[in-house]
Amino acid sequence: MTIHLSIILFMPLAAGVIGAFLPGRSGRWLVLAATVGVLAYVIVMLADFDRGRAGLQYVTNDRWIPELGIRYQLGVDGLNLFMLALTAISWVPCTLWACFRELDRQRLFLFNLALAETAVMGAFMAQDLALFIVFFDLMLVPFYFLIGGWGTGERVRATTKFVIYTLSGSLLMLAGAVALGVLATPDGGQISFSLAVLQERGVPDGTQNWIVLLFAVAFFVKAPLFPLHGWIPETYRSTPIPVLALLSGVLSKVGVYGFLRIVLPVMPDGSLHWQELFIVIAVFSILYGSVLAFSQDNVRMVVAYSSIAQLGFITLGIFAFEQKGAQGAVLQMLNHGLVVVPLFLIIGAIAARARGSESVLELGGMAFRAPVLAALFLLATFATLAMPGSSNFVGEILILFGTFEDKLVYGLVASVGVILAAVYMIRVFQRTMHNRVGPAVESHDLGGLDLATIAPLVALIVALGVYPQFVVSRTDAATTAKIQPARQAAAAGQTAARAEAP
Amino acid sequence: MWFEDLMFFLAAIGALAGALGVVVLRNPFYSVLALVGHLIALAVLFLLLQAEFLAAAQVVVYAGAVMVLYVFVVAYIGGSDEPLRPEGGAVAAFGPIFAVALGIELVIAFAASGLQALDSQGADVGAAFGSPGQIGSLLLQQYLVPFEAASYLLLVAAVGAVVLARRRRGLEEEDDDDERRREAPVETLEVRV
Amino acid sequence: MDVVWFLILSAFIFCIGAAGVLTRRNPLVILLCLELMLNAGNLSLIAFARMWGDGGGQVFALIVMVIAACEVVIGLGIIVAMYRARLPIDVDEMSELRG
Amino acid sequence: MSLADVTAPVIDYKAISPLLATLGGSIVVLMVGLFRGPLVRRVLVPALTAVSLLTAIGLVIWVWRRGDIAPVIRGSLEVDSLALGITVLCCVAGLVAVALSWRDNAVREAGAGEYHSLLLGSVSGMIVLAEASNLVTLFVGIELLSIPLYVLCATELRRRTSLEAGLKYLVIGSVGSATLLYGLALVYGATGQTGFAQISDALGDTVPLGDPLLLTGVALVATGLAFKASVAPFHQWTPDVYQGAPTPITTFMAVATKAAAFAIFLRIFDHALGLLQLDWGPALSALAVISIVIGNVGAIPQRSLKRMLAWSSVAQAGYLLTGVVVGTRLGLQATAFYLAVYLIMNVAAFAVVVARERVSNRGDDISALENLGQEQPWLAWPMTIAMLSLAGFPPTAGFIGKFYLIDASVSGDYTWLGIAIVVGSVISLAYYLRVIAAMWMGRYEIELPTVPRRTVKPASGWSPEADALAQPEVLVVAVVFAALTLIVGIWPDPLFDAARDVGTALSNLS
Amino acid sequence: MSATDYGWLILAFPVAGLLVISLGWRVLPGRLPGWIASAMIGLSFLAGIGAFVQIQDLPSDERAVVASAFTYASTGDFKVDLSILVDPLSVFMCLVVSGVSFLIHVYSVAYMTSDRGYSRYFAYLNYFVFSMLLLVLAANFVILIIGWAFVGAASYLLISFWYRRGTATHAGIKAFVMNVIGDVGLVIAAFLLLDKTGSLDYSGVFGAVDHAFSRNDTTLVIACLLILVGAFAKSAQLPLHTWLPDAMEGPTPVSALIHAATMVTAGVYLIARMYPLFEQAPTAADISAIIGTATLVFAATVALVVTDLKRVIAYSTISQIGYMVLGVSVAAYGAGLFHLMTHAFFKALLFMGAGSVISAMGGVQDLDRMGGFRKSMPFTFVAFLVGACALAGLPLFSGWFSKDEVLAFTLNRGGGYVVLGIFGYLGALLTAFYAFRMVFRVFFGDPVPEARELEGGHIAHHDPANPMSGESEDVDVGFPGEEHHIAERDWPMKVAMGVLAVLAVIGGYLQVPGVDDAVSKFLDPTFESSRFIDDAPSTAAQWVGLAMGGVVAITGVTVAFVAYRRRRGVTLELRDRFPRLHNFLLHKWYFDELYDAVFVRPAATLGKIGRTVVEADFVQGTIVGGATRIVGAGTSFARAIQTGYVRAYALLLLLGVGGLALYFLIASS
Repeated sequence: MTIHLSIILFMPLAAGVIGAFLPGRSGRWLVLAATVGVLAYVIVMLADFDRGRAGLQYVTNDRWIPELGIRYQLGVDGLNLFMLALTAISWVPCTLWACFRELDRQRLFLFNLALAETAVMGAFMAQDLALFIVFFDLMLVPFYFLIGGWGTGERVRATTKFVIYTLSGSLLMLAGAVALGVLATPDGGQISFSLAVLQERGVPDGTQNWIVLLFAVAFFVKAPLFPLHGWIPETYRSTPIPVLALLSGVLSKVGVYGFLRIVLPVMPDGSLHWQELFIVIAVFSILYGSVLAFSQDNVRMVVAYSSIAQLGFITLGIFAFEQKGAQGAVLQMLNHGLVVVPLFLIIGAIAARARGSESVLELGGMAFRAPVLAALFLLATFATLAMPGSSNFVGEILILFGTFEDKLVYGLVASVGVILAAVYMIRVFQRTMHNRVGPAVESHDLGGLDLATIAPLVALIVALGVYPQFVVSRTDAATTAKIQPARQAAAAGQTAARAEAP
Repeated sequence: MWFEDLMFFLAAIGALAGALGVVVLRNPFYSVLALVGHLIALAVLFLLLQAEFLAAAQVVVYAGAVMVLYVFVVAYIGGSDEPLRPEGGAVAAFGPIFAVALGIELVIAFAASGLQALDSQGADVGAAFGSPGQIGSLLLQQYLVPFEAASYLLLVAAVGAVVLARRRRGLEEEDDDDERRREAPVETLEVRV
Repeated sequence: MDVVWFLILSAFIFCIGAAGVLTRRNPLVILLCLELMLNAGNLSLIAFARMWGDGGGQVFALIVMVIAACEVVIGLGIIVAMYRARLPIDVDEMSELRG
Repeated sequence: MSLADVTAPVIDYKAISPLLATLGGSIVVLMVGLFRGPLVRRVLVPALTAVSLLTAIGLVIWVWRRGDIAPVIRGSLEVDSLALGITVLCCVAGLVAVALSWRDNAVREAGAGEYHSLLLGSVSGMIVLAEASNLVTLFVGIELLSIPLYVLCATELRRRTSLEAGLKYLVIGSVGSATLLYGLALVYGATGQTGFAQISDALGDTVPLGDPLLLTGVALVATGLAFKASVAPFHQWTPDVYQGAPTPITTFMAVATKAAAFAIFLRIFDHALGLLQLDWGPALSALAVISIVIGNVGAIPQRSLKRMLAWSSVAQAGYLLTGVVVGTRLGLQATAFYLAVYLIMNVAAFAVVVARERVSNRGDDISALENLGQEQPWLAWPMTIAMLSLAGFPPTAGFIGKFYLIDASVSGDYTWLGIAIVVGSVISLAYYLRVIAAMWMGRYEIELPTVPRRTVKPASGWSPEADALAQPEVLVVAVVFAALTLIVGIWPDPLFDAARDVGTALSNLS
Repeated sequence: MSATDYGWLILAFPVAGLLVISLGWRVLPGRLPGWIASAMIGLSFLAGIGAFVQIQDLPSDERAVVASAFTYASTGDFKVDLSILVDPLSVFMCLVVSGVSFLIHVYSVAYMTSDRGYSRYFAYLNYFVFSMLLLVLAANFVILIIGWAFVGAASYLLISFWYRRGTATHAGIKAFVMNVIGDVGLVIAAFLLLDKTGSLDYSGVFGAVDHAFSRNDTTLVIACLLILVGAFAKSAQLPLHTWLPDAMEGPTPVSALIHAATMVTAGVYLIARMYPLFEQAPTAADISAIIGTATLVFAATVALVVTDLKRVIAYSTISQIGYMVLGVSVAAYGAGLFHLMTHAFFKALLFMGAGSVISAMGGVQDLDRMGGFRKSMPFTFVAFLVGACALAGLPLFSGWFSKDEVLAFTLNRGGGYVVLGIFGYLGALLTAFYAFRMVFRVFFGDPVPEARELEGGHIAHHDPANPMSGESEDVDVGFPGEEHHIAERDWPMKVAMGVLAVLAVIGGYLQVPGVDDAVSKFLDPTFESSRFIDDAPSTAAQWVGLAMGGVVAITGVTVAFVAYRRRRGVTLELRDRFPRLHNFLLHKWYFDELYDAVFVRPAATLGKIGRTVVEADFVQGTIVGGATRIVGAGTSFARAIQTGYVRAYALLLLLGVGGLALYFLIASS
């Protein structure tokens, strides 16, 4: 059967727009329905997906702006299949949250949420570099409104900082992308940004180097990795919980995804040229994120910095230029999303039981009155610290194995991060759920809505932990294909070095 | 030949003197007169360059009509000496220096130019050169559009002058609340937003 | 007399006019200085016309005269309007808009 | 020599018909304006103005031709697709100005007839400038463009700042045109020609390419034009004049003047002086970078929206200049395209400013927009879209425009200019986003100003209590142009076709 | 049903129990959860028997059957199935684990009665048993690591079971982190093996060892050492032992089950399981043997002075595991595992006895406050005494056979191993001493008030307090609940203790030198490819060893008797005479302090530095702030020149002209 990606892509937006004009509160049902519909459609796609093929499936390819060589080109392969799934899955609980909370300007909130889903989906589906950038930037708009409009504290400052940071990255990427497209165009040829075309045209090594750097800035900011994470603290503090869940769970993946989708295949030599640097950045981010994570008192910030570390792992896996590593990275993208979303929703629930406080100094002892909450939190915690038996563990072990292959030392340093993760995550769990009852706490167990939003995600985590091969089998082929050019480049480099040696 | 050179130097000195006069004389009225002198000197130079028609136009239109307008305005608003004030003093101080620098640059440009023609009397041209006839034919043929446009521009300028200077109901009456108008331009009734 | 001398003269006039614009605060005088600058342009135009033996320059100069007149008219109009509005006839006083 | 040998030149009336439409229109309007009376003032005159502008646009479409065509009237005018395209832009700007000024004080101060005829006069000047193909026409065009604007800026005679704006514009503008004139003189002197075509032929032939006389002339000309396009460091008049002038006029100036100025920029530098690109390329690119930086950093601290937009227009001029610098056909197209985009998004923004400043007691201060999102979404959304577009977010026209410009600069081996555009856009976020925040995100951290509560005199015919719907024409302008911003952002093909047609002008380009 | 089917069943029952209890925790009444859990473990034990029978039927060279459920994860050369390996070793472990667990479940049914976290407790307990069984049944490294981490998690959850106690949660996090360190060690080891042998399955790896690695190949040694890190972290061997004493925060049955009988012995199992690697890398094996010996002596010395009853037993556990590690490291696999089994019996027994004493004391664990429980708790006394005898290795008790067989094997290797053996006997001496130190101090002497009350039939507690921190107990989370029953009075506890006591006595006769050696025989198929399969000590030698062991044990007991019954206070004199030594031992050789100084504090400081210096100053200050400052400077400049004076504007304009003209002039020349 044929899946029409455009339907998936624009269903939420359409619902959001119409919902914004529907009278009263009836609009929210429409938006919710659309989100669920997208999820359903994605599940159908998962079932229908041909796992063996490395190439694109369900391709849509129409002319959009011929003058600039931009095509409306969508496609799915193992690389983005589960990113789409992650998006569809994560949006449902967050929309649910928004639908049943008393929000002012709820319709606007939902509209932004829907727009965001469309944008993120688009970024993951796009097979045309320019189109990717379009959606990449479009993502910022709804999040700008969501954070600034419904956030807490210094929300305007935070959201402005967030947008400026991210856009400075992505505009540099825009420049890089245009340069890529122009320089790749042969004399007399029509300029094109289609990734396939770019990959087959290629650009000279020297040029690749700085273009890769431009892309890397954009993706590192988005991820975020040290030292480009400056927007993290304020933004995470002021973002409303469901938005934060999406921001950290889904958006952060777009960056690292970009590496696998664009940078490695199209500019292998450039990637190779910076491999060492990026690996160092990744490793440092792992350690830095972990260390800061356990020196934080605010629960959100712990998760915030932990995700810096997690994204560090993913980047490490990608730039190990090794199949296991890349595979692990892809798996880990999904896993991290799946654990972070429930984690933040749980943090929301915790704050709701502690007069809004999120500081471990005021929390504690919730487990007794809220055993279910504690249990769900416990599972999420274990998954986050990549305890063996969780799918995160498979992801991390693959990443580490991939790194050990060529970059043993970096791998060993990175594995310290695993231990630190255990420290800060368990610490958070204890300081909130265990120990004496905190001064701010008025604990009671989860209500139906919270349960409905959190429990399915946790169940999913467990299921994946039992059978990660479900993901791996579908992503394997595509991932291998994507890192092939980089591996060849690396191999060529080594042979060259060997040739020089004697 | 010597006569032309003599004329040039005299006219040049006159022009420069007039120009300087415009700038340095404190009383605007004198400045205007200085400019008239300057214009006449220029007319002489035009003659030396065989632009008879322009020389005539310069004297009649410019030194005549336009300057008269000036004089009227000066008389109307009463040209008063201006005392020196601190603000913008720096500009007043450095301004001339930069202006001179600019002039030097221009002179260098002329001097360094490779065009031989610069150091000549100019191309040998017939007596008709610069005659009303020639100007006229150029205006009517090659430069028809600029000519028409310029004439239209005159109309526009006239309209503009009317708009700006027309006595308007309401200005004089409201003289008393000038002060208020300074910070609060227009006002009648309160508006809630 | 060589053309270049006329040009150099025009350059001087031009920068004198410029200096005037920079030094004087009375808008009337500033207008006069602008006239100077335009006239400098005219002189050079005519000189070049002579140099190339081409009438275009003279026509140009003629039209510039017209334009100069227009500018003067508008300038004087604004000055009169200022006077009517009881505003000081001083460009430095007219500096409310800034920053 | 007698009149007998004077043969009247052949005039291609079809080609110049748009120009004639506006010229005639201005005369007619002036005459009609002489009849006083509310009907004439409020209805007839604006209607006639609109008609003549619409006619001009219609005629342009009738005349529209791709490719380079023979100059009409002995090479004074070049009615090619570039000129025609710019003509359309200027006419649209004029229409917008008419709509926005409908209730404006300025009209009543100046008298409807005079006001509108001056407006049309300025439009005609722009058309002449865009079509100019010799130095004389160029200079006349510029003056014909400017002089009415000097007057229009000053028309709110009861407002001191309006007069100040007029005076400043006049003085600086005259200095600029004097400089331009001197430059033109030098170019003429160096080449002995007034026609652009002849000048480009003369380069390297009668005068060596590197001749200081010629190059100094080029420098002065560049200055004069850069001044009109408000390119830094010749930008300083822009904020003051934009702020002081009546807002409809500001709108008109902001979009139309730039269009015309860049038209002539392209014509003179990429066509007449194309051979000197190696010399002026670096200079102009330096100017471009300076404008991008200065314009953006200057806009950040502004509270007055008009002033903020003025500064941002300086930055935009910098972006546009990159299209000129590269001196390629792609650059020409990108510049034309961005001019159109620039018009669309700025008009949307200015319309909202007009609407707010008439009812808000905070004038055009940013706090006048506070909570607009809840109170008047129909004004808030256009402003939001305009700001996003100016900042270069997809899916708005601004994004496509910047993309096109970067594309042009990269293909023209000026990649670093592309980077400059990018950096500029990043800086610009600081002030564009603040506007959006003011409208949607409550009073958080947009500390309210201490500007004295100003009392507003409502333009005749509507109650100050009424909301935006009290000024439907402004609302329509805002919404329409905001919609255009989005449409162009999503489906830019038509505009690209137009740009490609424009690109067929200036045959010498590669 | 084949052996592997039973294997799956062994795993299935605990999972079922876990699910039933954790999903039905609201509805299950009274003690039902406990009984369900116990039943599940019992069934699992029966399944173990089934597997045992099945595997005995197979020919001895096919007694290793692998069954795979599905592909767990497979990419490139990383191929992992969810597969179990059923062979004598794993079956043996299964039987020990499920058997002891069953008894302890039964014990807990009564012991935990009054606890509010009743269901949670049994859910955790089942989860633990499942993890432990998964660990021993795993057929490849990844599944092994999963089970490995699961037991760690279970132990964490049970240590901090009374989570309102700060001490308990602290101990929990300590244990968890230590275990994670072990996991990481295993992961890296697994990579090294995969890299060289191209497989993660035991069969693949062991099959390839001989040709993939030369003898003592560096990589292999490193891999083995990493495995040892995992093993030692789990088995609380030096230097990763510090978590175990703190782990005594957990409920006593938990200490008995996890921290004495089963989990902590996983390291021993691991080394035994990996014997092909260790025999190919003898260096690693020797290191392991040395560490084992060191640990057993070290722990024994500490156990001499510690006054906390449970901690004494904990250190004795550490010490006993030292023996096992020594055994399996010197290729005495049968002996090591035999000791593992007997130790499981008597150590669980000791903990249960201690548990009932402690509960009688109302949670107090301090030896100094105990005494004279002999009369008030005769049953406990007997049980504890049996356990102590076994621990001390008094002749004819199980400990005697197993421990001394290990030592006999060690001596038999000759060479340097003799030294290890001698240290082993020294440890045995100390063991006997502190074992009876407990007995004498707890059960003999004048009854303390609690004991008297007990004799008076009083069975309830005082208001409870956390004996560690002294903070008043939060009875929400149960222990020790007001109406908490004391061991003596509740039959499930008696049953469990009784059975274990019997086992502690007779367990040893499974393996009497010269008479029979059931355990070794049964295990032999697993170790048949071992190099040392044949050079077991002669029966005579073994008996000599046993004799020596007996003598040593009796000596130790006598000394204890003298010290604590005859000449009271001699210990105090000793303490006063060697205060430094006493302190040194009392502070457990200062390991905690050392780690605190070396790891914990630096990490904290690092965090502070990161937060203040790097984050605040560099990221926010330099990067963000720098950019903003630059823009700000530009802004103020643009404003500064925007003076509003038209003449200034003209000036700038002319400046621009001048500059431009200058540029062009230069360009022209």
